[in-house]
Parts: sequence; C-alpha cells; structure tokens
Amino acid sequence: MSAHSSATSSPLKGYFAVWIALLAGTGLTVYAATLDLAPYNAAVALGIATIKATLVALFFMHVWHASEKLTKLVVIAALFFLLLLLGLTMSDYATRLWS
Amino acid sequence: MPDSTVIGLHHEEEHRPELLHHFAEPQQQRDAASLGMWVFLGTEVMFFGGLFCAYLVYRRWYFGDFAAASKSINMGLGATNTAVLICSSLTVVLAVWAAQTARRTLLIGSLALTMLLGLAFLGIKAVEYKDKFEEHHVPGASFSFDHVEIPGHPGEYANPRHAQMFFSLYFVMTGLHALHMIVGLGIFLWLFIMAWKGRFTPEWNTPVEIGGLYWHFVDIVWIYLFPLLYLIDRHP
Amino acid sequence: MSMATAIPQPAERENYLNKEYGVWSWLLTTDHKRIALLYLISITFFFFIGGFFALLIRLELLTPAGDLVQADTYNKLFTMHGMVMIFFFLIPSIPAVLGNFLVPLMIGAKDLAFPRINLLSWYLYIIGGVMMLHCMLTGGVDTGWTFYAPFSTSFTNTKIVEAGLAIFVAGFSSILTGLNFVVTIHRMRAPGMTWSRLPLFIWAHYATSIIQLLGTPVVAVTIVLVAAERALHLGIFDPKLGGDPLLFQHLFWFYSHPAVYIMILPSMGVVTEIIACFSRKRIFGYHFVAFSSIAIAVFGFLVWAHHMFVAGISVYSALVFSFLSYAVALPSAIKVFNWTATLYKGSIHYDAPMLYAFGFLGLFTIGGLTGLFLSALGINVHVTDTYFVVAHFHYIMVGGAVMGYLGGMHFWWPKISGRLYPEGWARLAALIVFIGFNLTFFPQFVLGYMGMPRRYYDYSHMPEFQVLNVLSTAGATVLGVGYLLPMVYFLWSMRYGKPASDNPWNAAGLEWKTASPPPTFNFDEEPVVTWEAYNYEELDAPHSEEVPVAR
Amino acid sequence: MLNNFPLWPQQASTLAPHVDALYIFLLIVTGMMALLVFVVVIFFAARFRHRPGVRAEQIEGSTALEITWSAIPFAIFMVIFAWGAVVYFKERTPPADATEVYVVAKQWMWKVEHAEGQREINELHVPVGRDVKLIMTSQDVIHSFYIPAFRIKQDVLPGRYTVEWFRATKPGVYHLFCAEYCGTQHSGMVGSIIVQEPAQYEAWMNGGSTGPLSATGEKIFAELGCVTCHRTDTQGRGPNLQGVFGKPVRLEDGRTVTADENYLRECILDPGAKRVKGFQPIMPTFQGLVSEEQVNALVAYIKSISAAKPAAGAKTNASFATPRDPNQIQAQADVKAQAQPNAQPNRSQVQ
Repeated sequence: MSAHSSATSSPLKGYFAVWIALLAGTGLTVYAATLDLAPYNAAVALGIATIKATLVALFFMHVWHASEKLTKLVVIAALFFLLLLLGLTMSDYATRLWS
Repeated sequence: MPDSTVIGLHHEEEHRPELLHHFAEPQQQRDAASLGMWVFLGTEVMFFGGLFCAYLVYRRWYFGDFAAASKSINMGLGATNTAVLICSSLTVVLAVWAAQTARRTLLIGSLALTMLLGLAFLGIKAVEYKDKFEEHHVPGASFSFDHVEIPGHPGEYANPRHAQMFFSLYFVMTGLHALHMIVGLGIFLWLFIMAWKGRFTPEWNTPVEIGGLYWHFVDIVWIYLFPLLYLIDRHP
Repeated sequence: MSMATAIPQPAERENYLNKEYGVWSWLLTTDHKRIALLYLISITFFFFIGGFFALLIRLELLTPAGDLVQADTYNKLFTMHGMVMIFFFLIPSIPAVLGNFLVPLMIGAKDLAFPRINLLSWYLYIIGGVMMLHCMLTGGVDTGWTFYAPFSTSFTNTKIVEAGLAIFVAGFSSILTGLNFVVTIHRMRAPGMTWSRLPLFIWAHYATSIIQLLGTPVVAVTIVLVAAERALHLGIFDPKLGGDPLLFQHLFWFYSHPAVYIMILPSMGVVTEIIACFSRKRIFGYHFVAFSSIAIAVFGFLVWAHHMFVAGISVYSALVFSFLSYAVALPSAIKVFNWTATLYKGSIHYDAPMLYAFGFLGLFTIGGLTGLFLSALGINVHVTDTYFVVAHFHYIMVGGAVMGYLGGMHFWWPKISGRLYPEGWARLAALIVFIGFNLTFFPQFVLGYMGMPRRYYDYSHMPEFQVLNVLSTAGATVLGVGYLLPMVYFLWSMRYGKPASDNPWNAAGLEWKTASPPPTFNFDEEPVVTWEAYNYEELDAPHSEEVPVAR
Repeated sequence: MLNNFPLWPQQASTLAPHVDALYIFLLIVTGMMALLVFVVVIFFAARFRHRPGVRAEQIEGSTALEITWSAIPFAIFMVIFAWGAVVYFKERTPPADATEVYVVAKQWMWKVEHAEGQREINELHVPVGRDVKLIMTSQDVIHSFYIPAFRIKQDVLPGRYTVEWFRATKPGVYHLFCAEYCGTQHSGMVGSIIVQEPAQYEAWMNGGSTGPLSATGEKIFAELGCVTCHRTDTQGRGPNLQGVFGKPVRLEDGRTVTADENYLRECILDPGAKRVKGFQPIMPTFQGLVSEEQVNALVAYIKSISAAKPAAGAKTNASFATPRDPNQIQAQADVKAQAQPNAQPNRSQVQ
C-alpha cells in the first residue's frame, strides 16, 4: 500500500508536522484538564484524544493514502462494533433508574 | 505476520525468495499481510473495548471516587510517557519510509531509537507502579485509600472500595497495554536484526510496515488511556 | 438411488495424504487439508468426551433423587459438558474442519493466506484442550459454562483460572482461524471468482469469521478480568466493592450470543451446498441467502441482553433487545424459505447428506421458532433458565449445527478421504440421529414450560417431571448410537471403502474439479472461473455427460 | 404413572392466564409456520424426487417472493413482540399498595420476612387475592426467585434490591425454585409458596410474630444512633426521613432521584454516593455493620414513617428542607402536609 507513497515526493515534512501536532495535543489535553469546564472536561479530553488518534491512523498508519477502501472498511467496522458494545451496554445503565 | 517473511522454497520464483508458494505474485502477498494486520488490529480494538466498557460504567457510577483516585497517579509521568510514545511513533514511521527508500542507516537507527523509546516507556511505567505499591494503592489486602478528598468537594472523602475498583481497572488496562508494548519490542528487535542483515529492500519491506501498524495501534490505545486514567478531574 | 459413483483407480496419484508419511509430516504441516484432518481428529475426541458427560447427566436425571453422582460432581459434569462442547467442539467444528479443508479449494487458492498461522491456531487449540483436560482431571469447574460473577470470582473453590485460561487460548485459535478466512476470501480468490460467484458456504464462513474476530476478544478480556479478580483480588465485578455482576453478563453475552451464530452459520453454509447439489439446482435467491448470512452476523451483535431479561437490567433496555431479537430471526427465516423454494421443481436425490439436510431443516425450524417464544418478554420471564431454554439451544446447536456438520462430513468425505462411505449405513445413521434427537429434546420443551429449572441434579421435590425425563434419557441413548455409527463406518471406509471419483456427486464447485483426494497444492493448474455458482444446468445438460453418471 | 404426567403447569396467579394466552397464541402461530414449512418440504421432496430423464428446472429467485416472506413474518413478529412487551410490563409494575415481603437469598435457602414481622425459611405464606410485592436481595451470589405456577421469575442480586409481584388466585401449595445456578446445593434451594384463604392466613399471621418489621427497624434505628442526626425536628445534621419514601430527592451534585428501596439501601451502605443537597458528608457507612435483614428492617421502618399516601400534586421533597432554615417548624409542616397535601408550606425552601 504505502509502497506507492514512496514514489511521490518525500512525506517527511508531513510526518514531522503530525508529530508536532500530537505533542501539542498532549500539552493541550494536560492544560485543559486543569481548567474547570464542569461536565465538558471529559468531552474535551476525549475529543483531543480522538483527534490525536485520527492523526496517527490517517498519516502514520497511512489510512489516508491507502490505495484500498478495504482498509478503511476494516477500521470503520471495528469502530462500529466498539460503539455497539459501549452504546448498548450504557443504554442499560442509563435507563435502569427510570423504572 | 511472520508468514510473509519466511524464506520459502519454490519452483518458479527463484529470484524472489520472499514470495511464498501459495501466492501468485508479491503484490498479493503484501496485500494479504497488510489486511491480516488490519483485521488483527480490529480484534484488538474489541479486546480493549471490553475494558473501556467496564471502565466507563464504573466511572459514571463513582465519578468522585474515580477522580480522587485518578488524582493520586503522577500526571507528569503519564504526560511524559505520552510524549515518549508519540516520539516512538515518529521513529516508526521514519523506519517505514527508510525501508521503502533503501536508507539502511536511517532504518537501523530508527528501529533502535524506537526500541529505546519503548524501553523508556516501560521504565517510567515501572516507576509509576513502584510508587503505587509504596502508597498501598495496589488492590488487595494491603490496599489503603482512607481520607482522600474528592476533588472539588472539600471535606468529602472518596469511598476506598470504589477507589480500589479504579486501581483494579488502572492496573489491568495499563498492564495489558504494557504487555502489548513488550510484544511490540520483541517484534522490533526481530525487525532490527533483519534490517541489520540487510534483508529489507524497497521491493520487500512488508514486515517493517505491518510491524509499524502494530506499534501505532498500541500508541493509539495509550492516547486514550492517558486522559481517561490520569486526567479525570485535575483542576485545583 | 445413490448418486455417488466409484471409479476404478488406475494407479495411485500423488495427493496430500500420500505425499509424505510420518508423524512430523503431519505435526509440522502447513497444508490446510492436513490441518483440517488434525482438527477433525481433535474435535472428534472432544465431542465424545462432551458426549460422555451428557450421557452421565441424562443418567442422573433418570430418577428424581440425586442418586448416581454427588451434587458437586453433577455441577462439574454440566459445566464441563458445556465448556467442552461449545469451546472445543461446536465453535471449531465446521470452520476448522470443513472450512479449513474447503475454503481454499472452493475459491481456487493453493492454501489459506497464512498457512503457518493456521498451524499455530491448531496448536493453540490443542494447548487449550490439554489445559482443559488437565483442569477436568484435577478437579474441574462447577460454575456452568457461563462463569457468572460473583459466584465464579468469589465463591466457588474450583479451578476457574485454569479453565478460563484454556478457553482464552482456544479463543485465540478461533480468532486466528477467522482472520485467515477473511484474508483468504478477500485476497486469494482465483481469477474470475467474483463475490457473486462464491459458493454460499464461503459467504457463511465469511460471516462466521466476522463474529469470531469481533466477538471473541471481548470474551477473552472478560475472562482475563475474572481470572484477575480471582487470582490477584482485583475488584471489577465484586458487589462488595461496589461492582456490578450484570456488567460481567453484558460483556460475556456480547460474545456468547453471537457465538451461537459461529456455530450455526457454517452449518447453514453446508446445508446450502447440499440442498443445491441433491436437488440439482441453483439456490433460489442466491443474493438473499448470501446477505442474510452477513445480516445474521451483524444483527447477532445487537441482541445479547435477551439472555438477561430477568437479571435486573432496565426494562427499557429489555424492550429494545427484545425488538432487536426479532430482527435477527428474520434472516434465518429467509434462509429457510429459500432452501424450501430451492426444492421446487428440483430433481431430488435422497442420499445421506440430503437426509441430514432435511433433518437440519426440520430441527432448525423448530429451534428457530421456539426462539420466538424466548424473545417474547412476557414468556421469557417464565421459561428462561428452565429446560425450555435447554431444549431450544440444543435444537439449534445439536439439531442445527451438528446435523449440518454430519451432513457436510458425508458430502465431502469422498473428497477428503478419496473413498466412499457405505450409503446404506449412512442413511440408517441419519434416521437414528433424527429420531434420537427429537426423543431427547422435545420432551424438554414441555418440562421447561412446566417449570423445571435447568442445572438441577435432584428433582425429588417435583416427581411429576420424571416421565418426561425418562423419555429424554431414552432418546439420549438412541442419539449416542446414532453418533457412534458414522465414526465407525468412516474409519472402516478409509480402508475398505470404494475409491471415489473426482466428482462422485457430479456437484458444482471448484473443489470437485480437482482430484479426490486433492494434490498438495489443490489444483494441477490454476483454475479460471467463468461460470456462476451452482451451475447444475450445465452439469446435467445431456451433452456434458462425458463422465458416465450412474444413477 | 399418568397421575405423574401433567403437561401444563398450574395457573395460580392473575398473571398466569396472560402468559398462557400469549403462549397458546405462539403455539398456534409457530405451529402453523412449522407445519407450513414441513408440509411444503415433504411435498416438494416427494413430488420432485429424481426421475430418470427429468431434469431440474433452474429458477433464479424472485424479489417479490423474498419481500413477501420477509414482510409477513416480520408483521407477525411485531405482534408477538408487542404482546410480549405488554405482559412484561404487567409483570414488572407492582401495584402501589401491594403488601410487602422482604426476601434474603443465601446459599442455599430463602429467608422471608413479612412486614408484620413473621419470618419463614423456604416457605412463603400469602393470602388469596392480595397483591404481594417481594423486595429481594442476596447475601452472596446471584439467585433467582421462580414460582412456575405464578409464571414469575426474577434474579436476586447481591448489593441491590430487585422486585417482583403477584396476586395469587387459588389456595394451594406451589413450587418455589431457585432458577439461577448458585453452587453446590442449587437444586436444594427449593421451597413452597403456601396460598391460603384470608381467614386462614390471618390465623397464621397472628401466631408467633416478633412484632412488625418496621418496629424492628425502629429499634435498630435507635440502637445504631441514627436518630441523633436524622431527627424529626429541623435541627438534625441529617435529613428528616419522615415522608421521604417515594418522593424525588435533590442531590448535592444536582441530580434528582426517587427515594425508592434501592436508594434508601444505598444511603445506608454508601452514604457518600448520593448525598442529599444541603447536608454535610458526615454520615459513616454501615457496610459490614448491618446484616441484609437489618437493612431490610431499616428500609421498612423508613417506609413506615412515610406511609401517608402522597397526593398526586405533592411531588416535592418536602421534608428535605435544609436544616439551616430556622423559620421552619418541620413538625407542623408535616402535619399540614398530611392534612392538605397540596399546600406545601416549605416548597420555596426546597430548591
């Protein structure tokens, strides 16, 4: 897959940019944790983590340049089933007190 | 993934020793190895998913207790470890690029650096574990978490039993992650030896590529573990 | 009226069986066909161990009093019966034996994508199996195969950790098999073998692999948590620390409900092949049958909490899971209707594989329809954890999965062994299995609605349940004979059976285009596919009868 | 032998006919579906058996047929689903004025305590025609309280209460089973439900009682020193518990929960978890200090001092007025609240 990307211009710049962004994200998430954002602390932390993870997947793991849709399909399928597990389980816990 | 790297024996393909007999062409073999690793990572997502599910349920139930317990972990060490892993991901991606473009020195250097960073991560983790052990925060008979205030609620103390559940999850999650790191180090040691012997060429470097995928995945797991375990409620 | 044909074999051709001899040529083989045979031997071994436990269970229940074994022994018997049958027989059965053997053959590949991982998965299975045997011989486990916390984590003093590890290891064997299938089906198809030309057996195995890959890791990590809680005294599910025992059930059933589809889907694939061949027809509604397999795999992940309707989950959650359970019933119904429609205007032969397929149709239909009772919330409350549930899942897993497995073994036996099995005996065995099965399990539906709880070794408080239990035990004896017969005549036929032709059933599919048994690399030349699946029209066309077919 | 061969369980609760009706409906519907499949398969198998010279006719499929045999079963499934859900909600909604019985399960017995103070082991006496609500918890592992003749079953969990209810319709003795596997003597964890005519039941009830459960609870309440903080005047450091049960409670973290049995239980065992707004976190946990039976008695007591039936409009947590409010005389307020449920004098202080 990524064998193709070597044919194009050097991707090094991109790699270093992503690296800087990831380090910055780490700093940001530590900083955000010290702020009192009430219920949004968790959302901000998970949001930053998701952005960082997406960066790693897209650029370091070359999902962005993957010549094939299949790789993307595998990633999406895994996330879909993960959300099923989390979502349907949490739906029980969230509604238990209603009755 | 070892399959794609074995020196097989075959009739028609003498000039391409890496091509296994049951593949028609190198591209097919490469695609198979890559898909295999991606599918494997899919199963890993679900493996950690079960842990995250347990963690989320209890964190919702016992938020204050979890926040108090989380505050007792050393955030500085956690943040350093996050940075260490991010740097190692960079060296991995450099190694893959070096293998594809036949830069042998860079390849060997990057692989070595990756291993060093991985070891650094485990070392810092060991320090953290040692601290927890000394503070009696390891679940079990000697566990103690009395009179720890819940962040933002002065005068209110965390329930030690719920804090113990946090530490149980903390040790299982970081422990399984560390186990993945150790496996990763094994893979990279092997890649390093292969690279040293000059086995990787621009035509054949699949092991570096899929070994790198594995390493990045372990990095991504940590990217989630860090805020979930260390940063529940840190504001003063 | 047998279709199977024997041909005089001129000289022994080289094939995967006779290419090499010696123990190491088997134990270190990477040939998917040899690994399939390794699996065949190992799962047969575990099947008879699990069956032996079942027989003891049924004997104990012959009388209301607990007189044959002690309570502890009985609890270990049903636990080990469940664990052995599910993790060491049913889950590997069709995928690891027939799937391993046939997936590369059916898509025209020389082997699976990762032959050494395939061998590794067999070794993992054996390691898990040996651990399980060791665990059984040195004390066993008494939690039921479901490992419910907190009984498993804090109360029982049997060997939970060892049994858990055995299942963990065997689980990875299952994951690796699924991984191999997915990659093989994506990457290794012969030229011209498009997705819509794949045999439905392959679609079924693809769907099965999805479940193996995405479900098994969750149960694996759950077992790790149970073992950690037990061995290291961590607190995860323990109510004393504030843990929720229902969380264990959520995580456990997230895998263990889809796991029943790991068991039944491959069997559906087998039955599809058999029905097409013995009615000499293309499967009615090919695409619907193919996509229903995928639909079952996906919907199968949405229904797990229907095992927990009385466990204390939220009533609203129960409502959602009940609704979704009906959604997964639909693709199964579609399959049954399409198989039935395939028979229409066919030219139906009654060879042993087809008898098993008929048996499957009947038993699976009953098993599936009783599933509707269980997903109806109001009835579930009354019949869950009773013999009604026991009967229901045995109709699916034994009536469905094992009937399909035996049908498939008969159908492909000539290809696997190069020999024909004795047709008369095989038909007799099919009949005995069908009668024995119904006699064993049908009375249990009645017992269940009467209210007899499962996992009771002593029912002296309710002697009114005895008549039905006696019937069930009698049936189990018949069923046992029915299962022993095929083993005997398969072994017999390996030496004395008539040599089989390459395509004794005149069946469609690439596996029949190579020799019986196939050569090591499956095909002498790489096949190129230019036809649709189930091209029985061409096969039966008068002009194509170069090979005389004795009917 | 035939006497020992019944094919249908006894029907002895108001719920049983509902479950059986759905069951019979399902037997008919699925029986017809099965029969349809079997008849068609057998007919095709016989009609289209192989005859020399007759070839199979290839049929590709039919989308119209596929849609038909998907839609019709799906419609039938939805009827079953809805009907099943209706019966389930009936099972899961105990009537408000049901007689309450506390059940503690342990390996391997059922301990039953009536609100009137009667205790039983592996037996439960109930009168015909009265709603009975079982409030159940387990001392060790998961059990399940199953009465086949009533068609009810509910798992009994350690660490929390689960609830089921029934109204018996026929005097007699019925099986009680533990339906969730719970260890060695699981099959010995059986008992009897003894349904009696009201007169007999009263007679049984009057023999050898130790006084009502709530009275036991009141005693424990005093012995443990709960009264020093949970006082009925306004000066307590803990909330006044009169009239609390069944009302919404505003918590320190902003949430509002209903003060049901599980909430009271949690407050006793883990007071920090859901603290009432306006009170300091000073209550110690009683986890490990009180047995399950004592918790039940305490809950019964707290419920007994809320016994006055709240009117529909009075849904504020009236008695949780903050203790810092000196103007309020709680005792008066409670008298008023009982007399005129709609006129809550302290509503303004609640928020």
